[in-house]
Amino acid sequence: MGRGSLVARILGGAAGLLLATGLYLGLVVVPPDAVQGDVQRIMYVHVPSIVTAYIAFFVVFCTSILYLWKRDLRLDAVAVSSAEIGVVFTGITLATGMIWGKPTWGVWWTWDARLTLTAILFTIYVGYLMLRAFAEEPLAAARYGAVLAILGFLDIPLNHLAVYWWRTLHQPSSILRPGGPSVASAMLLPLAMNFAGLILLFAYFLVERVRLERIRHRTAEVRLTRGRRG
Amino acid sequence: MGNWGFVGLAYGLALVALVGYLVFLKGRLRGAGEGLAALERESGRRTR
Amino acid sequence: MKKRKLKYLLAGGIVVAALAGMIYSGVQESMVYFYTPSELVQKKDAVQGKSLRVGGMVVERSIRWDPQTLLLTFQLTDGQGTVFVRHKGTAPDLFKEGAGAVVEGTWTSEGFFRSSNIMAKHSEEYKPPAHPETLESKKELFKSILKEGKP
Amino acid sequence: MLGELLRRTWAMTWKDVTVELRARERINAMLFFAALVLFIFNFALGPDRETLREVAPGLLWLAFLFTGMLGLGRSFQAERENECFEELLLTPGDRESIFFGKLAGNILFMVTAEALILPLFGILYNLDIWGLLPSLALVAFLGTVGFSAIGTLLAAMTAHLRAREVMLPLLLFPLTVPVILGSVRATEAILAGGGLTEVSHWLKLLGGFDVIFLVVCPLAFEFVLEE
Repeated sequence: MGRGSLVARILGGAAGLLLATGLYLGLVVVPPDAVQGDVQRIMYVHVPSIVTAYIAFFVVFCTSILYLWKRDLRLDAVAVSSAEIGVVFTGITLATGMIWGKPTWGVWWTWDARLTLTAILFTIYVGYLMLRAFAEEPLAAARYGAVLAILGFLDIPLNHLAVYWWRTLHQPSSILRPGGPSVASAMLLPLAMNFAGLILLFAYFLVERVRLERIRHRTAEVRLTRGRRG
Repeated sequence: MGNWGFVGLAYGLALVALVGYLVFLKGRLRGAGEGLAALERESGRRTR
Repeated sequence: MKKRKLKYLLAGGIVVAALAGMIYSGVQESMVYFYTPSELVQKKDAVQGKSLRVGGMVVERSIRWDPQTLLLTFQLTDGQGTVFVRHKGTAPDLFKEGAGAVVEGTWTSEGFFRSSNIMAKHSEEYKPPAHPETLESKKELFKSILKEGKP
Repeated sequence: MLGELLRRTWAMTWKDVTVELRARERINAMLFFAALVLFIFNFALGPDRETLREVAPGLLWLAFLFTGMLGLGRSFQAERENECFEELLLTPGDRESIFFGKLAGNILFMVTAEALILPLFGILYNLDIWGLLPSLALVAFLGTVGFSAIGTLLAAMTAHLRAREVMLPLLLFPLTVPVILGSVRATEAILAGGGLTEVSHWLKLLGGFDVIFLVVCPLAFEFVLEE
């Protein structure tokens, strides 16, 4: 049980390779930004990690709906695993964003729309994990978790609307926007590399985390049958 | 702190978080795996 | 079971309709996310005393800062109109002359804008320093900032 | 079908209200807590009326929300303590009526508390809100509906958890940020002298949130309650 499956090892290896290349490109090869200088290199970790976090939470959303429909605990295992990894990536985004904000905006934190939204997202999914930890029986944990995940994901566009009407300071998206990316093409390469690397890393974490959940289910099963017999 | 200081801090934190999570995950996997193995051995003995 | 499916479909429809309605009315409102200085000068009396936002470029050499009273005054312009702004407190680091800024506050009867919040903006453009910053590029930046608030 | 739903909802609400009228545990706790919060704000802020005017909308909503949360936390208390969640489930008909019944009760309690807080706030802090009461009441009601809809769902969910006193606010506040933000901003604009047209986009937003929560929460409730 110590080492992962072949798929997991391939995923992990590929992720490591891509990330190493991406880091080298982003930190050494690519020139610094015209306005911000070298600080802008934080972008190569900040942007891919938030996109990965969003993908993770989308996976939670989909598997939660499927769980309530099919009632297959394997779907729930994917949901809780993906949520945990998503929280890690959101945490990285918040931390790197703060470190990027200090030299450019002059503050570690400001209650700007995007920052606020990301902080809310973080708290919702930390709450999700705590909810599951505090539930007394596994089936209730799965059900409550699924309901909360769906509610939380639907809440994102609502938060978006409310907060954007409130105020916005964060520059608009550089990659996903009409008229193509506004990032110089040389800078897109390390960004893409790190992006692919983090997604593969997410997949690797997910496979391993789901395996952990499977072991836990199996343990509970063995305990149950033993209890019945003895 | 210069520009590179901030870059270093950001990349350092990200690295610590990812590697930390990996170690944490592997630790839990090992613990759960050993627990299950012990349990299965025990219950196997009992049935026999 | 059929009734249940109908229920979900209906619920989904209502949610989508509500979202669409909010976004639609939101788009209308966000057109006035902030006013430009010339607009503000034009409709002076109509907006007096109401809380609103003004966005523009900080006029060169217009910033005055009194550390004793924490009073910050400067001018915002969009090339046509100019607005005097008084702000009590500090401004973000990226706030500087010749850069874009959006201020929140009220237009007073004394003919200046009392700001309660200053927001500095930087653009979403990232590029290597091949082209040194020129007046032209600054104008472009300002245009891109304005575009967001008022299409 | 709608009439039946309304009838069951009414029965559920009536049950909660009569139980409450007999013991008055929940509403007394809420009203005392609300008065206490207003009292404490005074020490936290000092006598400066200028600062007070600026933070008044936020304070008002803090008082509303904390008081409301106190009530929500107890909304499934009776069922949990007397082990009659199962009986609740045996109620014939759709689960929606249970949700709407509980929700109506929660809104009623929270609105009662707000009806005390609002004038008390005006008196204690010398704010001239009397002419603004109708528009403030509208905003308060819209905010309360959205907050209670999610709150009722989460209260049912956390009723069975360990550490439920912590978990309810922890889950409730992040999810209700849109409603809180909308309510506070609208209140702010009204207190600053803006009419209802001034805050119309916040009201539209609040109304939209309310509709969405009122549709989604009862459906989700079904999955929370099943056993």
